[in-house]
Amino acid sequence: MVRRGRDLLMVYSLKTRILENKKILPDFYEMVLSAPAIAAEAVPGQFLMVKTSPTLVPFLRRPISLSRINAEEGTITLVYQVVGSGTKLMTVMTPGSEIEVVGPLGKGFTWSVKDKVVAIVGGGCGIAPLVALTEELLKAGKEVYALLGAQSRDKLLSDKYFIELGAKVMIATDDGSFGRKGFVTQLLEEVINTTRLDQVYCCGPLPMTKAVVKLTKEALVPCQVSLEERMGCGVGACLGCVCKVRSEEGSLTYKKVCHDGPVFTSSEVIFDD
Amino acid sequence: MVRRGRDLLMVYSLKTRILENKKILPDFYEMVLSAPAIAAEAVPGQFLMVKTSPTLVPFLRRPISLSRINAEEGTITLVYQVVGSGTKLMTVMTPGSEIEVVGPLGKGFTWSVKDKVVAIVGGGCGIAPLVALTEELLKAGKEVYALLGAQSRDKLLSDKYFIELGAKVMIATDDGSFGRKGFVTQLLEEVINTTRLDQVYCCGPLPMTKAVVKLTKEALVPCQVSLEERMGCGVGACLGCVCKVRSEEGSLTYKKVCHDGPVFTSSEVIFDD
Amino acid sequence: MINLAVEVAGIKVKNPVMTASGTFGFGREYSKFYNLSLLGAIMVKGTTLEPRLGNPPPRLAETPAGLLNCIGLQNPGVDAVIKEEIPWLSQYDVPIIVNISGHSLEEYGEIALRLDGVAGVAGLEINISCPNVKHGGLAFGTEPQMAADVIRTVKDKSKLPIIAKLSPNVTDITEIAKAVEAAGADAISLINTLLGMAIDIKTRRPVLSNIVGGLSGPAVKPVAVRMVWQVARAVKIPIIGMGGIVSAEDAIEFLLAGASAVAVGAGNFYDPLAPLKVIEGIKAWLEQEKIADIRELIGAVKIC
Amino acid sequence: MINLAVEVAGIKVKNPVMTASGTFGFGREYSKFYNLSLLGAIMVKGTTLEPRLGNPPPRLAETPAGLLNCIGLQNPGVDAVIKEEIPWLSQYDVPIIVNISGHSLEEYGEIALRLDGVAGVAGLEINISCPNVKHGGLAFGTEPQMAADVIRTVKDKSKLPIIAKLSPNVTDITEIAKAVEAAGADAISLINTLLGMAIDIKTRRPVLSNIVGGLSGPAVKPVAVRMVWQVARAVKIPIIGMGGIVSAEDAIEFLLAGASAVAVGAGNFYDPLAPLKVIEGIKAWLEQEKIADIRELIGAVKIC
Ligand SMILES: Cc1cc2nc3c(=O)[nH]c(=O)nc-3n(C[C@H](O)[C@H](O)[C@H](O)COP(=O)(O)OP(=O)(O)OC[C@H]3O[C@@H](n4cnc5c(N)ncnc54)[C@H](O)[C@@H]3O)c2cc1C
Ligand SMILES: Cc1cc2nc3c(=O)[nH]c(=O)nc-3n(C[C@H](O)[C@H](O)[C@H](O)COP(=O)(O)OP(=O)(O)OC[C@H]3O[C@@H](n4cnc5c(N)ncnc54)[C@H](O)[C@@H]3O)c2cc1C
Ligand SMILES: Cc1cc2nc3c(=O)[nH]c(=O)nc-3n(C[C@H](O)[C@H](O)[C@H](O)COP(=O)(O)O)c2cc1C
Ligand SMILES: Cc1cc2nc3c(=O)[nH]c(=O)nc-3n(C[C@H](O)[C@H](O)[C@H](O)COP(=O)(O)O)c2cc1C
Ligand code: FES
Ligand code: FES
Repeated sequence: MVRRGRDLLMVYSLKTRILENKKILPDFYEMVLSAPAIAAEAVPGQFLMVKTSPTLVPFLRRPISLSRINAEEGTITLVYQVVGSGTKLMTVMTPGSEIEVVGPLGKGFTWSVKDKVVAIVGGGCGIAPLVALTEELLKAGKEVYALLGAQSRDKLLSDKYFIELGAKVMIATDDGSFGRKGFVTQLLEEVINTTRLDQVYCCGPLPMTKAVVKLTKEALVPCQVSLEERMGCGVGACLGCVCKVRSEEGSLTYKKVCHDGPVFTSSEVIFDD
Repeated sequence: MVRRGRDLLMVYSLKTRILENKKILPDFYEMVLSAPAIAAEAVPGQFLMVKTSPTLVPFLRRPISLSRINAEEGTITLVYQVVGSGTKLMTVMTPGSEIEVVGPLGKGFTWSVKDKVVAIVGGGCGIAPLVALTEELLKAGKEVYALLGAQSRDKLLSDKYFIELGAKVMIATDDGSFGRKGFVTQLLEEVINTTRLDQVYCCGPLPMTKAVVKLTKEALVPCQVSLEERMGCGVGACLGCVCKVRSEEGSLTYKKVCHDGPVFTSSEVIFDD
Repeated sequence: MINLAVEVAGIKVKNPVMTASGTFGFGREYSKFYNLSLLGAIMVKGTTLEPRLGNPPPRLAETPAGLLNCIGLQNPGVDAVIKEEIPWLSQYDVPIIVNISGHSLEEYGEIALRLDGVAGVAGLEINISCPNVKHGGLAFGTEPQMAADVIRTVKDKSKLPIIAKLSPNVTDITEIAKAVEAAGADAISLINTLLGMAIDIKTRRPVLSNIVGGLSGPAVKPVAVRMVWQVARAVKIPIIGMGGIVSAEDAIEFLLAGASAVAVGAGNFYDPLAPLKVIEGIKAWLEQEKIADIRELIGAVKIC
Repeated sequence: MINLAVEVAGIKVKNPVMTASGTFGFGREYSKFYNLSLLGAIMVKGTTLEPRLGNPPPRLAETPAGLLNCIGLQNPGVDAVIKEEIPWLSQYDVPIIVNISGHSLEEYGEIALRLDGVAGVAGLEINISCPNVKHGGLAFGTEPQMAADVIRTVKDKSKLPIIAKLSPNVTDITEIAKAVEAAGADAISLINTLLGMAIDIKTRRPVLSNIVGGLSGPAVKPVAVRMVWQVARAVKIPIIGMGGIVSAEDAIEFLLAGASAVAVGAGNFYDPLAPLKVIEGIKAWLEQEKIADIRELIGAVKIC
């Protein structure tokens, strides 16, 4: 065993047991891990760096959000979309075997006691971390609008589970194969027009995120966005994953998505066009 | 499908189905593949180049001999020792999945109708290809002495199977945990002293091979040896796997273990000391 | 109909996918896997004036996503190549590019002379970069003046298209590229192998008999792509890109960087069908992207 | 008792395993994983005179068994490093080596001057090799005279041990090594990253914002081992070897090649506990091989 240092430790580098790893949609898998230490400390919006291969390729670990955090059972759930070599290798891992992960990493979503009505806006695999968030928000007694978007019905994550949880679910698909035809941002626009939202939480593709930030800014609703950037270390050491932000003094600077995020206040992030 | 060329094709590059992959000794595994095309053409002593990973690491394929060739059932059996990263990755492959192989490769063992009494001398994982050879030799009506060596009992391959086949089995282990304590070459010496051998077939670690070549040379018994060398292509194109031989004109030259071997007449090979 | 044909150094190839010298022998071995006429061109094993035995084994060492080699130019010599290998390979409908190496300018000249006019030979690739042979490789390829001298010498002796194959083990690849262009090279091949070393910690000896060897395979691809890109902006002659290509995506990366054609080297070991898969993969990708002519990709990387 | 301690450039380290500059920040992040006092030394992020923002994202691209980066020396500037980072890191019992970079000789000199005598700083690593910043990197490290000038300048301004960090993007690494030795360098670090490039074929753009970047990770290990071996035979000052180390076996390979110490760089990303595993693995290996003192391994590769 590696001796631990003097600091208060909140990040683990562990081999965890895979309890489940199953296809939930044509391109999506759900993996349940036994990781009591991580489950005990993690908050929604945080992520893991996952080693996807026993060899040196892929060399880098893959950042995957915590989709569900079950502290009682000591489990965490990852929902991942198969997009390239790393996620492809994850699909062949079998329950019972081990997977190396580092986490919980980053700064998660936050909420305040004053918030009453909130909306989560998720697109594609960005819906994954919003599941854990919604669980917490509902536990905390908020009224939650869950606005979910996907290209098509067979790419829509977790809609049933959001309903079960008791969120007010609204759905949009690009091709109209399920819910409203169009973008999830149109749903948000409607909700904003009819309801006073105290907070919006957003995770999804960049164009969606930009649109959500614009809408919430205009409506003066506070908004938290979860960003993605290519990661090296995932812990804040390599400066690989920066995004542009406005510093407190107003000047332009970089923050680390892995360490200062992935969740940022929408007002601080600067998007290039 | 890749279009095949005009030449008579005898080498295949295939995805084959794994039928079995099980541990047979602490360090050894046996893998059975469904590969009718290869099984139909292969001869004992030939080998496959096996892709051990779906990623770019290990980059090179691993040469593994055909340990059994079952043309009727269209299967081939590999017996491999876990020594490094490639063979380790092979151990986790599951029946039902596929493995990419190229083969059958190289020049195998030969025998002549005139040979009556022969001996196979195998050490460590070198015993593997001698199984297929012994099957053929017995089918061809030869009397076969099977001299098998290993470091210890738990590293001795296939001894029972050789007995079942009907070979005259003699065993030596370095530590005396099974059979004679000592080297398999001592067994050969005895057999040579008591029996007129028409041919010796040898596959094992280099020191063993050298000793067998020396003994058979002194006794004027023809001997075929299977050699190992690091391989790049496995097919004769890269010139990576050469061994020193005496050419027909007597000068020193290089031959390709993968293409001109792995089986050589002991008289042509030149061993460095 | 999608056009895959390109022209490099005046050599017309039906597709831009070649096999790299030293990884494909003289074609015989891979002819057992597929019809060699499907290839864009074949660059045969490095050929020298006299037969060479090469270095003793071990000649190969595997490294992460790559391999080191110190074959040391084992080959039967130019006369045997002309007599036995070229005629055999000529049965296929595929341009043969002979890769040549020499100990001296005179040797380079002499080999070029002997190969000039040999039926079936479409061009010469001049290896001024092989790091394995003390007096035939490194020196020529790492100094612009020397590199230019070699190219001028072979140009003098041969009417064949001359492709200069550059070593990546230099501070400024564009300097060498410009020198060989000025000396008359019709095209540039790059990269040859990076000089590397591996030590077996058990025996405490170098893994390779020659101590050092040439690194190739996917590990070196980023260096190769960078050099192709740099050279493409520095010279006007076409480039044959190589270094770690195993897939169509890899090949397209080289084309975008500025290569007019590519070669699969160590990728042949990874998968004997790699060159074919690259060709078919490029075709499929062009279809998908609705690109009618592969030449649209050459140097098409967008820099903004 | 096995001795793991070595001395490099007058810096005594309890074991030869350091963390490479730019891959370990200023230590804060990895202090959440283990006690930093377990390390041989820490080379902190490249530090410049003024704060630098670095290049825009994307700054990373994964490659086969490696990665490209174009961070571009984002750092808070030498004064902030002295004020905020060094004092924090000094709480650990581990030598701190500050990696510095400048646009000009004057800048190198000025940074060295400011760091001279700062409590906790054990030595300076002079980055004359960073390929990312146009006016601070490549030029200095690729020309022996310029490299020597930088080293002489910082030697002049600082009594700290001076470690010259060399770029591998040169024709002859021994030439540069000899030049910095002659200029007074107390040790040599190598290698920095190899210049590479990756292109996203979908967008047809370079993956990195800076077009090219530095390649590191296991892919480059053979090149790094080769250079350590070459330099060890060319100079008398000690070498800190790095390039692709992820395991104890890798580290031992560098020691055998001639390095007196090693650094884990990108290996930290592969496994945050990599440096500890390397230390423990070396110890276990020495035990198994019955070697009492790690210094027996340094340069012990057998060439015959
Ligand atoms: C904080 C964070 C949380 C994430 N959470 C999830 C999640 O819960 N579920 C999910 O399906 N995906 C998630 N992603 C995206 C996921 O990390 C990528 O899809 C994954 O890395 C792709 O790896 P690959 O090997 O399959 O693809 P490849 O394309 O082969 O990857 C090549 C390289 O690009 C990087 N990369 C590729 N896509 C992305 C991306 N979108 N963001 C950042 N780096 C990328 C990879 O990490 C790798 O270094 C998250 C990304 C970040 C940054
Ligand atoms: C013609 C031939 C037939 C063989 N048949 C068998 C067999 O039937 N069963 C079996 O267990 N082993 C056999 N071997 C040995 C087997 O190829 C090696 O044990 C295997 O390549 C080791 O790979 P690794 O990744 O586990 O080890 P690593 O040590 O990680 O391999 C590193 C590199 O060294 C090479 N290498 C390592 N050991 C050897 C070796 N002994 N010979 C050649 N190259 C080596 C590997 O191929 C690889 O390129 C045979 C070798 C040859 C040449
Ligand atoms: C085993 C081997 C032998 C080689 N022999 C030669 C040669 O004879 N002449 C030459 O110019 N290049 C030779 N090369 C270099 C390749 O042609 C090619 O330039 C290099 O390997 C990079 O491509 P790759 O990464 O696809 O292998 C050889 C490479 C390998 C791996
Ligand atoms: C993300 C990243 C940032 C780096 N930043 C620096 C730096 O600031 N200064 C420096 O001298 N080297 C820097 N390097 C180079 C490393 O210190 C090291 O020399 C190189 O990466 C080779 O080692 P590796 O393969 O173990 O990573 C950086 C490397 C990486 C991967
Ligand atoms: S990924 Fe390394 S700092 Fe964020
Ligand atoms: S392994 Fe390539 S010639 Fe034998």
